[in-house]
Amino acid sequence: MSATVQTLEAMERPPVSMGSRLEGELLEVSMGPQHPSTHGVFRMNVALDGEIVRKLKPVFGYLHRNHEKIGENTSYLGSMPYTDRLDYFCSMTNNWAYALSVEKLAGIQVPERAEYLRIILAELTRLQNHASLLGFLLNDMGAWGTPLMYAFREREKILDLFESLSGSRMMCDYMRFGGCRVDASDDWLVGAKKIVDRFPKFLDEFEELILGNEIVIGRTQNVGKVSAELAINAGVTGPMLRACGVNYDLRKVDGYGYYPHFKFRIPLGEHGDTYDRLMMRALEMRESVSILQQAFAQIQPGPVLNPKVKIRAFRPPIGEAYGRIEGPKGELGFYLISDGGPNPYRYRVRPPSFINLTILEDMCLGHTVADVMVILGSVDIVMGEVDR
Amino acid sequence: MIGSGILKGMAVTARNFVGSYFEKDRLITVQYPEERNPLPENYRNFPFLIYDGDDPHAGLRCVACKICEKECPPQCIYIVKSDDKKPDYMGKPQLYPKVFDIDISVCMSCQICVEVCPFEAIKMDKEFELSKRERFNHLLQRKEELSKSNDYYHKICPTDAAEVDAKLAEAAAKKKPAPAPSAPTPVSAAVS
Amino acid sequence: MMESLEEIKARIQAAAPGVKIDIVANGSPSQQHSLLIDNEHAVGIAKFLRVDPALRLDFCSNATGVDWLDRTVKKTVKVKKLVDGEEKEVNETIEGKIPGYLEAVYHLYSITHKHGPVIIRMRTADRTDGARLPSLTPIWRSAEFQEREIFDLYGVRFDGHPDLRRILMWDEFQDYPMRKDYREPDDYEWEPTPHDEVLEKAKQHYPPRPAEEELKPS
Amino acid sequence: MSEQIDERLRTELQRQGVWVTSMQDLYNWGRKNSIWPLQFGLACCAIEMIATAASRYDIARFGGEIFRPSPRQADLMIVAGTVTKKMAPQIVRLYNQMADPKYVIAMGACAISGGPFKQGYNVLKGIDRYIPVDVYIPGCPPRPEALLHAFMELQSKIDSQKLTGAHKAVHLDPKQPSEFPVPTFGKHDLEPPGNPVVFQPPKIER
Repeated sequence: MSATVQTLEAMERPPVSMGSRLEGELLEVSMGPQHPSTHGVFRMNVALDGEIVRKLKPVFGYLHRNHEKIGENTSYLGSMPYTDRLDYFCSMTNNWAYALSVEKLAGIQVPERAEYLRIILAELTRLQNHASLLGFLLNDMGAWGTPLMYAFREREKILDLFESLSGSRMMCDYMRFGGCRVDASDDWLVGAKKIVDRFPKFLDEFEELILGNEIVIGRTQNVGKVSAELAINAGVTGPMLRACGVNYDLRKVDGYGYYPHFKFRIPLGEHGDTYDRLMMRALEMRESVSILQQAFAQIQPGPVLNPKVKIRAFRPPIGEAYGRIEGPKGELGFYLISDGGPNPYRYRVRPPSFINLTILEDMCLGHTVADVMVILGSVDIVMGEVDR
Repeated sequence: MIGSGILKGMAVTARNFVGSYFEKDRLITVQYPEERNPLPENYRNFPFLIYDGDDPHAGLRCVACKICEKECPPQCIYIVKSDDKKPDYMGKPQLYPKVFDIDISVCMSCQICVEVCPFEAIKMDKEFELSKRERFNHLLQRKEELSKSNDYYHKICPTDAAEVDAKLAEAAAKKKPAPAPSAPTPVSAAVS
Repeated sequence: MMESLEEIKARIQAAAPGVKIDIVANGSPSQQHSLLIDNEHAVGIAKFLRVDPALRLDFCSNATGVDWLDRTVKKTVKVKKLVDGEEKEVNETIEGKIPGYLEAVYHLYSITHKHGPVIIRMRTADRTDGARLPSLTPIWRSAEFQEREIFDLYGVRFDGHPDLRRILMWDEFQDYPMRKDYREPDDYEWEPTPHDEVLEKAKQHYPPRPAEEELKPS
Repeated sequence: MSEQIDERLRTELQRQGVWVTSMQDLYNWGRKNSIWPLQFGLACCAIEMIATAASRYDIARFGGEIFRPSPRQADLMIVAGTVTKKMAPQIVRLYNQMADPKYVIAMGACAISGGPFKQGYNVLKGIDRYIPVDVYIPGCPPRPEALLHAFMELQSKIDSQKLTGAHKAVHLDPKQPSEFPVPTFGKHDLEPPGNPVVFQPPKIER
């Protein structure tokens, strides 16, 4: 399946001319760390020739809050609430990735109902992450407010679900090694199903609002193209990789959790440009809705936590493990080394949006400075995860 | 036709604008200070200490075991054990915290303290209107501010509180093989 | 299915004689063993892993540093000994010293064949400012920022890296904060709830907490 | 000055259709209902700040919907999220660039004290080490309602500010600094690690 890409002959932009009148006089501009469109405290040092980007160096570290060092000084359980704050849009998937790594490290089994709940929460997270990403992306393009308001309206509904299940809107701290902290009541599942069933209506409306818009098409098609070879070599993952036409989704490849029991398709792009990346999110939301509907139909009552796992004084055996899941932004991995003590000896997060930024310069070169914001928006970064 | 996409998008916004006068689904604004969203029962903000009965000192469930202080990931709990002992709900003499401080300017509401507490002594509160004009001292909650009655806990989390009461009563009944005639009453009262 | 690490090791050594590769066993249930490759031939080995048609490890997912300090490992071994004229099996603890090293770990996957991970590690015993390892960025560009991060936080210089600068901390910063022997600056001026390590640091700023009565068993 | 108007006289006049106010009340009323925040988010709390500005909580009901991208046009800085040592000089600089009268809300545990990350080597233990903060919101992150509550708290603070006299507002006192020194990046830490003019924690008796 591929992204339907509308091409409009009349709207096609002329090829960017490499020789402009101001050639030779490069203007160095520092965009960020305080900039309305940098999605947080991100900074780019851009060298401009007129309006054309000739060089772009990202500068990180403005939100480097020592997640890994703190993880090495905190118990295995104590790191769980910190993972919420990595990518603060997707605390549920962060929880899952960390729990998965610890489960690999210690060889822990997870009960079936917990696996279903994890999938439900991860896909809900994907829905709200992609919806708000599209809102932010349109914000960067100048559609100030409206799409973001619509996206946040839907996001609030999902956050209410998270809140009534886990107790917190954003920092859920919901998963535990060997399952989930609390069970979802039947009422919760019914309420969640209702919201998921109505989500496609929002998607129809949202797609009508933005995806046919000529300005959106004009500003995204053929902007920030990435070839599949470069994307693979640069370690790009998630929707950004699939927008280049590479079929690599960890839900299928690794088949972690109960994903092999679900039927869903992987949307693929063709051109690897910003429009494909945008479409990828819209199409993935449709697939997530279908996964959620299957999960609501299949989930059975049962325990949600493996009773053998100790909460306090949890000490996995000596060794190391690398666990990864398909987060909404890409491959989120946790690399843990245990020396047999109560704290991990090495606690490493493989942040998808940080590594996806490797090719930011390649994508932006030759485009105008206004396109940089759109390209950056389509990468879907969250600084909490980029800098950790 | 060029422009049709923009017109379609505008039709969507117009539909939402007009619809917001008729559909509750499109007009979602909560008029906050006057109108409030009901907080779900699981909602958590900052921890508080539970005491049974009316006296915050005599009924305090905390025995100053310091597990929460040790497990708290951001280390926002500070406990000093008492020198003397007082009877707990089962009549067993136990220590109590002489000092119990929680720095809510550090607390990250992870509720790990609740999870690890073996005495059901610490629970999560739902109070969130805690803005202060001064940080030092105002955001450091002392034992006196943290201690709240079991009735309060029943008010904010009825289901959980009933479960906890039943569990404690069961433990008390198990400890005393020949229960006093008055002992079973709180169990049924808590369950019903 | 992917070949075992022993087969990969044998094939690399057949392709390039003189290469030193050790298999680092992993005792945890994850069973993710790794290859310790020697620094001189690291780039060649990495290239082999990437282009070999059976492996095609074209995706370097994760690159990270690990700091191992000097450590003593205690092992219990059963030894036959003469005890009171009789030969008996006695448990004996042997203390082994492992000198410390800085390590770079790479997790490789193949997008073409959808297999992995193959984990490779490189080590250097040098803990000074001049600790060096070869850069694998020319093979996998995804290592570019991650190697910069290792340089920033662990102080390992990567030879052949196109743009090796500090990435997370500011340029004037001189320490390597993720090293286990790093001491952070003391700014614990207002610690209302200090204990453990924080208490030790806060002690310099205000009087320590009162001595506590030890809990007597009742 | 408002104390000088007799409250009964004022209501009587209002009943007659004459609206009487003092310069101070009018001035504070105008300012407190048009607080324009600086559009600048740092971390997790910024998302809750956006949620507050979005349609469900709608900060526009309090006159604060216009998030200005430039500090020159903003009255209020909502420090929403972890302030790292690398970011702290920029925040102080932004604060210095804001025009008086200016207010600061420290939103969330990280902005107040470093919060859960305060043990980190790159995390500033509270933005009030360098700039004065008017309202602190505990929580990690605080709910949007909590931010609205803090906003109302700030409005009541503005409302109570005096234009003249010994207790007049800080920004009207020419002797009070409105800009604070920007820390520089040092070899191991920020230099200086705090501004003693602003940061005066009490001694704890433990």
